[in-house]
Order: sequence, then C-alpha cells, then structure tokens
Amino acid sequence: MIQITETEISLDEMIKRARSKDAGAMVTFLGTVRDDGMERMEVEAFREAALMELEAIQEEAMSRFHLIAAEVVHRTGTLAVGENILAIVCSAAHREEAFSGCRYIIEELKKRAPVWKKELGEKCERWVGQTSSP
Amino acid sequence: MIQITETEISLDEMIKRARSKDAGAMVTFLGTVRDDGMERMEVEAFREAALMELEAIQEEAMSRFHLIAAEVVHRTGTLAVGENILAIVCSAAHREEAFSGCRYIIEELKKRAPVWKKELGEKCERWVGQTSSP
Amino acid sequence: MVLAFASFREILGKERVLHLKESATVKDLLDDLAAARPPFKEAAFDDTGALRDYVLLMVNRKRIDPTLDLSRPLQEGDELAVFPPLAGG
Amino acid sequence: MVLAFASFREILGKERVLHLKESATVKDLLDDLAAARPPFKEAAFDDTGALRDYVLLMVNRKRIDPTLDLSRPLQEGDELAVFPPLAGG
Repeated sequence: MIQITETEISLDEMIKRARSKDAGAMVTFLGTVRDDGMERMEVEAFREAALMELEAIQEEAMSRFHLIAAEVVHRTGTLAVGENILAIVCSAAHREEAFSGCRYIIEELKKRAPVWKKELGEKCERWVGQTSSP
Repeated sequence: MIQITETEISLDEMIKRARSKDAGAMVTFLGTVRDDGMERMEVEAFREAALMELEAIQEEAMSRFHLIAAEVVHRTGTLAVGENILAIVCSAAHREEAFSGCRYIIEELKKRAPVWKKELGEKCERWVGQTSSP
Repeated sequence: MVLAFASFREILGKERVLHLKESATVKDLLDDLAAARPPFKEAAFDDTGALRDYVLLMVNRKRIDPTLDLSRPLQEGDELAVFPPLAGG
Repeated sequence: MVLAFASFREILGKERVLHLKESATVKDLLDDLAAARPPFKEAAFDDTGALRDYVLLMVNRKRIDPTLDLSRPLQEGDELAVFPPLAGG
C-alpha cells in the first residue's frame, strides 16, 4: 500500500499488512524529524505525481528483490522533532532481499518523489536541500 | 537494550526506546517464522552466553556506525508461523549508518549468538542449519 | 494551469490558471510568469535570462528536461509544475 | 558442569555435573560423556574417534577451537558447553 497522509503514520498497521507466512524477514525504514536546531518541519508533496512515482518505485522494488510486500507511507503537513516523516516496510523470504528492497525504495524516493521539507526555527526557516535561493 | 524473552516481542516499545531528537533514521529488522511446511518452531538459547555475545555485538555496532541507539530482542520458546523470532532497531543521524548498523547486528548475531531453532511439522522435526546428524 | 511547490509556491501561489497564446511553449509560459511576478523572475532565472540549474519542471506530471524541452509547445489543458530540488523521505 | 544445547541437549539433557580426574582435559570430559552415553558418541565423534566438524564448544562461555584446544586442562568448577551449529535470528 502506498499512502501520502496528513495524519500520524501507523507502523503497526503497515507491518500487519506486510506480514506473511512466506516471509522470513521484514525490514522497516523510518525517517524521523531530526533536531537541527529547529522547532518543527513542514512537509509538502505534489500529491498525485508523488503517488504515481511511489507506485512505480514500489513495483520496481517488488520485482527486482522478489519482495512479498512493500508498504510506503509519507507524511505531509507540520511535524514536531522526533515524529515520523516516512515509513517503508518490506517483507521477503530472506533478509538480503528485504534489506535491499527497503534501501532501494528510500534511495529512489529521495531522487524521484516530488516532496519537499521546510525546517522552521524560532527566527529562521529553510527549505531542505536548497543551497542557494529561492 | 538487549533481551532474550519467552514472551511476545513489543516492537513498539523498542522503537520508543530508540527514538531520539538526534535521529533522522531508524532501521528495523524483524526475523519471522516462515512456513517451510512446518507447523511451529522451537527456539532455544544458551541464555547467559547469548546475552554476553549480543551485548558485545551491540557495542561494536554502536561505535562502528555511530548509532544513537541499538535494541535487540530475541524470542525463545514455541512460535507459530508468522510470529517474530527476533527484532533489531537501530537509530542514527543518517540512514546509511542505521542500515549498516542493523545489518551488522543481524549478520554477527547469526554467526556468534548461541541460539538454535527447530522446525516442527506434523510428522517430522528438524534442527535448522544442520545438514547432517545429529 | 501552473502548479508551484515549496519555495516557488510561496512566490506564485499553489495554482494559477493562465491563458496561452496559440503555439505557446514551456519557455513562453515561464516568461509570462516572470513578467507577472518579478520575485519569480529573480528566483527562477539568472542574469542572462537562462533558467537556473535547480529549477525542476513537470508537464502533465512527467519530468521534462529544462535544457532540452523548454521549446515544447503546450496545449490548452496542459498542467505545468515548477519546483525546487526534491527533499522527501 | 556440562551444558548441552539443541540436538545435544536432546541426547545428554540440559545439564550434567561430572567429577573430573586430576588434570583432566576437555577431550577427557568428552570421552567420559561418550562412554556414558553411546548416542552422544555416535553424534559427536566419527569412526576414527575424531570430533565431528559441526560440534561447537565453549569453556566458561568462551568459544574454544576444537582443533586446537581439546587438550586444555579443566579446573573444578569449569563449565563446558557442547552444541551444534548456531541458527539464531
């Protein structure tokens, strides 16, 4: 299941959906808001395009790494330090495939999914990943 | 935290303990009972020696990969297909470290922790990883 | 329609409906935006009038290459998206 | 004390307390066990009397090398553990 949501990510539900009697390994990645001296983070997505891209990435990971299930949920909106931005869960027969599939999804997501993050501090704000203006 | 337990693993609790404002990434590995045509699995540990070994592995992973936290819980006793055998949670500032730390712990655990698994079917039973007798 | 995200959304607003001249290109549309909104011109174009490196574009939700496809003609109903480098996950 | 795990526990039981001769070695203790429990002899030693490859040993919770350390002398109170290949995780 692929989801972009304004509400809290339920890792439990994702793991429940990915669990299978044929799986010997499940690997989960959680991206969390790290305290870089800011107070909160705003996450914005080009929702329709991001869903399409995430679905394509999921399909690639499933077939390349023989995954049994791959779940991706990306949060949008205003997040506090420590909160989950993103969760990926991959299940496979063996751990090699589950690790590789999970890694593939996060790397491709970062390259391809139209999503942006802004760090908001008391006095300043900064779009993540932009070295120069705007 | 390192634990060997007869009771169900609470991944939620592990993630709660590993969460930190300095962490941008958390990687979780779950080893689950795969249906290889058996009905249940029995997991046995040399408890004291396994705890010592897991603590050593945890310390190595923490310092090699600059982890913020590393949690390992290994289940023992009788498990049904689909249940969690093992959970590892690693948090770090960045995903590269969290993935590498989690992978290091599972690989070293498999090589070094005195733990054994037996598959139990309707008609047969088999110690995992032993090609010849006993 | 033009969609803008992140820093470009802050300048342009999330959505704008623009009327196109016959056979207008992606470049024409960006120039119209720059003319209408000087802060966008500042943010998206350098002094020589070339699109800045970090500006990313999609037409109808497919990425286009700003070095090759600016002359692509747009149809009535096309959706152009303009945004800065991705930073998800 | 001898601790046995997995398939060896099924043969020997989990714990046995054995009394050692003066200056007894790891090999002496394993031979005593083999003499007392023929199924253990069958499982742990090959026809030439050599310890099988897959037999793993710990003395006081530290792995020892069965090809080098079988002549290691044991003290009263030492704990020898015998088990098959590891399969955790």
